[in-house]
Amino acid sequence: MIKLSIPEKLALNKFEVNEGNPHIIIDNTKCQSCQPKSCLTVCPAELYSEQNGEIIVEWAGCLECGTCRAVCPQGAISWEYPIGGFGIIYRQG
Amino acid sequence: MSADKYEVIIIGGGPSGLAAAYKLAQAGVEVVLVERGDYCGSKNLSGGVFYTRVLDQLIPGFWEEAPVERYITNYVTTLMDKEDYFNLDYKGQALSKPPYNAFSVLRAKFDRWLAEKAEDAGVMLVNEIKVEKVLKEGNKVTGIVAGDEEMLADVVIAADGINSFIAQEAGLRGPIKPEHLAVGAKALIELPREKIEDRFRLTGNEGTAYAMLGEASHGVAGGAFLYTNIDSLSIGVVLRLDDLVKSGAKPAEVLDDLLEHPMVAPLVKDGKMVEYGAHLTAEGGLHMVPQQLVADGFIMVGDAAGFTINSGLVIRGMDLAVGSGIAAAEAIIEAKEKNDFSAASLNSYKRRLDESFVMKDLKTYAKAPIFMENDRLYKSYSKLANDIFGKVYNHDLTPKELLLKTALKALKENNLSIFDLARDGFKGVRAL
Amino acid sequence: MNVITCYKIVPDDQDIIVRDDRTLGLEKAELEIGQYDLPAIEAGMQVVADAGGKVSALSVGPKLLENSKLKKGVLSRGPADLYLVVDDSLAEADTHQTARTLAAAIQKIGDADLVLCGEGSSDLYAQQVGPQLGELLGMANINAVSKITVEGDKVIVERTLEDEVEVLEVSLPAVISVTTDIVQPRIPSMKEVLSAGKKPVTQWSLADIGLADNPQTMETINTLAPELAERKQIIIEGDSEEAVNELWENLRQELQ
Amino acid sequence: MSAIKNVWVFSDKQDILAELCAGARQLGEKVTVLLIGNQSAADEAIKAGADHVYLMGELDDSRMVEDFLPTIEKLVAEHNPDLVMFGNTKRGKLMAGKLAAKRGTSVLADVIEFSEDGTCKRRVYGGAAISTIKSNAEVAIATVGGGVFGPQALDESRQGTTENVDFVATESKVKCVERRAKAGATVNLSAAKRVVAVGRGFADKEDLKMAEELAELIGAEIGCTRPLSEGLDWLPREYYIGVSGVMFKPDLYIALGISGQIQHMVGCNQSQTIIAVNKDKAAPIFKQADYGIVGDLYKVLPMLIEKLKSGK
Repeated sequence: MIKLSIPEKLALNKFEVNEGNPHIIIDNTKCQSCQPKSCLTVCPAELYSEQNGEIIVEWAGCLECGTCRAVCPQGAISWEYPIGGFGIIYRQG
Repeated sequence: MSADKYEVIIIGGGPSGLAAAYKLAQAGVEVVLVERGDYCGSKNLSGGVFYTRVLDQLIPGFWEEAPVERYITNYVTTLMDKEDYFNLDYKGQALSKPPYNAFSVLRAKFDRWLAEKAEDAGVMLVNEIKVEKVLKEGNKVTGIVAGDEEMLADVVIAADGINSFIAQEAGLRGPIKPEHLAVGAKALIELPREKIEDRFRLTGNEGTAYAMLGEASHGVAGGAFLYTNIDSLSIGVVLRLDDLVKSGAKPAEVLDDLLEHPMVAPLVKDGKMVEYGAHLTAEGGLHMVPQQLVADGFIMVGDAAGFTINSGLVIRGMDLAVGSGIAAAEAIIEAKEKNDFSAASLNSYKRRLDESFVMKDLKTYAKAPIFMENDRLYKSYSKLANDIFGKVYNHDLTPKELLLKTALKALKENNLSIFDLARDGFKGVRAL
Repeated sequence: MNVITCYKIVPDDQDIIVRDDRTLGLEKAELEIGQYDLPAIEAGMQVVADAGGKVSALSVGPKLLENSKLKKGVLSRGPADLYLVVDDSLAEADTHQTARTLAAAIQKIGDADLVLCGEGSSDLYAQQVGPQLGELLGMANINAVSKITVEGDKVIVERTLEDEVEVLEVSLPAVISVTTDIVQPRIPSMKEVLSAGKKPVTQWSLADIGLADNPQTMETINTLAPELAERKQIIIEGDSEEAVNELWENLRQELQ
Repeated sequence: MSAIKNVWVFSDKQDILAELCAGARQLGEKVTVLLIGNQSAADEAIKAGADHVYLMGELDDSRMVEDFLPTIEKLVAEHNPDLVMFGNTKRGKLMAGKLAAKRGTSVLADVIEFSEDGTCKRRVYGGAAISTIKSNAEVAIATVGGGVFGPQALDESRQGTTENVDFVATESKVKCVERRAKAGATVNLSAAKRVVAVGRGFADKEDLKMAEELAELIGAEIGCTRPLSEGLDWLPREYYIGVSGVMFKPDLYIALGISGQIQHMVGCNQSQTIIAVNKDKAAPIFKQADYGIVGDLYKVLPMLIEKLKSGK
């Protein structure tokens, strides 16, 4: 079977993106002391990255599992479901 | 703003909310179901098979019209090492006869169908609306808030799934601990029907479900699943969050590796991935079910209440969801007769759960999560089994040893004592 | 003021599959209200909010119009009632057949002061149904409208053309095709969705509106995804000076 | 519509009219132009390819372009041409639709290609597919955009005839009370030969200046992906390339920080050459690019601009 990269995997899915209205907001002041910054690894969509010492999340590709929120020891991730009708739309499930 | 009032408002259109809605509407209760997704099922993923006997009680013969995939007749348990694997393969002919024991389902289709049934029964379905919180008067839940609108109800049912924002917001449960949660990362792989039936040795609409342990999850507590749909395979890894954090593994990579494992690769060969999803699942079993399942005017059902069983061999959630939804509906119907929606009155929900398979099974498997926390289960035993059988079958011209001797040697090589094995075996028998 | 807003149900283009033979697979596509029609519905709601009256929604098409989610989707955006003309022969209707069917339905509904259409359908986007409909109804008829103000028995509209804006006085009754800039369509609220389920829906057949004979005027011979050009795929990794030099060499070739 | 002999052309925009005249020459035997204007405009149309010009009169404050439709209807009814092409401006679309409705037929809308067998092609599903269609009408009516036939050189020596026709007056239900130029820059991306397109890889609106500088240096127009024009409002809607936006085939397309989702690519995948800059190696754009660089556009762009300036 052909191996797909993360962007290719996410591109299979249908997303209704609420442009300009992120449903995940990170309080980077709480991230400075965090080790090992598990958000960078646990996200199944690999949306988290570190750029210039700041944690950044590409929330548009969120699968809405809630893993990042559950593991964040700092409570730095304010995460809620996107508003009604937006976000991931599973065609199969 | 004046708020409209209904008898029951259900938050969330998964199996638990829909079962409750259907049952209530059938009894003539006025019920509104609010679902944040585009359609019911659009936010849902299944990570296991649906044990459907309870649904058959609610909608007799449902499979004749529901978009089910395959009825599961074959169960395979795989102990997986890096390249080798050991399969325990069970096929039960009784499982292939109506009313059937279990089905594979695709939730975007199945939940949507169940929602249509509920709507036909009289449920007022509201899609694409996210409920932000419940309305409270003191400790009494009186309604819901969505956007800048409020809506009142005698009873609000929280069926909003594993993240259970509503139950937490209502103060009935705290944040769920990472060790009680696992993330499932799942791929849906399209494959022609004939290929599936050939590869899995299936006749007609029979289906197979795999539970995979060991290397399947890179040794992270959890495991992996694979089951057959009509013309696709659902395959995924389930990784317990505390151990996932510890390991530093990336779920998508664990899944990629599983797809390339010598056991899985031939099964998915030439398949085309058509969807990639992720969802949390409860791992705590009875331990994470809150003490209080009701409050004044409020009931929790399904994943929101933590009703999941993961015995390692079997992952169950959808059947418990339907069972709890039915019990909640019955409790509300009774409360309505008394016109008393207090916690004390609604607590007949708990009694009904206790009397039903839901609590009985949760109690039966109460020790499973603790047993499943054992590292050896994920890291050592799969390798052990493969080492033993590797030695038994590998005729490399060195003299053969008796099975017991081979086994003891393998134990030693894997840093396990026979006492570990005996103890875990005993615990396992009791817990599973 | 009686306003009728017309809309089309279309497949969600995110769900359209291109098969190996370049034909399109539409059978698994979700259905949605045309994205250009939503502003027309909202514009209608604004007109009655200012001038009083009632908005009715109207669509013509195959049986899939009966889908309860789609009906609620339209009614939750404000219209007081809904009219549908359902016949499977309309699945492949050309713009003239669609306009004729809409015209017959509007005449049967009666007393329309203002008929609003989106600027085009989001699947075929011919931008033709509004103009044809206006002509068939013999009403004042204008397109590309980005603002509507009611003034007695006429409306003042702004029409945004390629490089100029016209302010027009349009006598009523009129058929007006509006642009997406006219107004941001609403996201229906919980109560709007709930009340949508209780609003009246009138469904007609072609015979009900006296349109048994509505022949096709245009054939669609086939619909295929375009052939993709072969690409050189010379991809350089890294953003070092050397890497950029290499890209620059390639770019320079192209610029000559 | 089978064999096309007589092709009629109308457009309220001079540049499209000239293109359609030239295109009509390739299609049919005789090209007739329906003209609002004077003799010198008629002469231009003849140089562009017309054999015959109907002079219908001139615009004045009492007449909108649309008011000439009854005159066109009358001429069409009298002469039954095989094909009437309208330039696909908003006015052209309205007039084509009204004429078609009067004649009981549909419009071949936004045709991108005519074939000799009388069929033609148009984009559907936001450019994701192309339909081949055919009119059943005696007089086929189409709208055609600029760029379909492309501009052709004028033939100063061409000869043609002009004929003044009477304006057919009707009571108009639409009156123009004011006309003003549209605010904001007008872009005509669809005719651009080189395009620099920007996507979500840009972190800030200010940073688009780099892309603008690059575009200026190579004589390109700026375009963007949908989120930049409809979500972030960094650029006006006219700049957006893709489904329901601009679709074109420039010679050179430089995609900066664009991942290459299908909704965008349908707008530009007919480009002659595609160059992509993206830091994500897995971005789908690289599968559709001729040249690409996997790198940070904030590093790559300044270097490229420097090289362009120094010309080395």
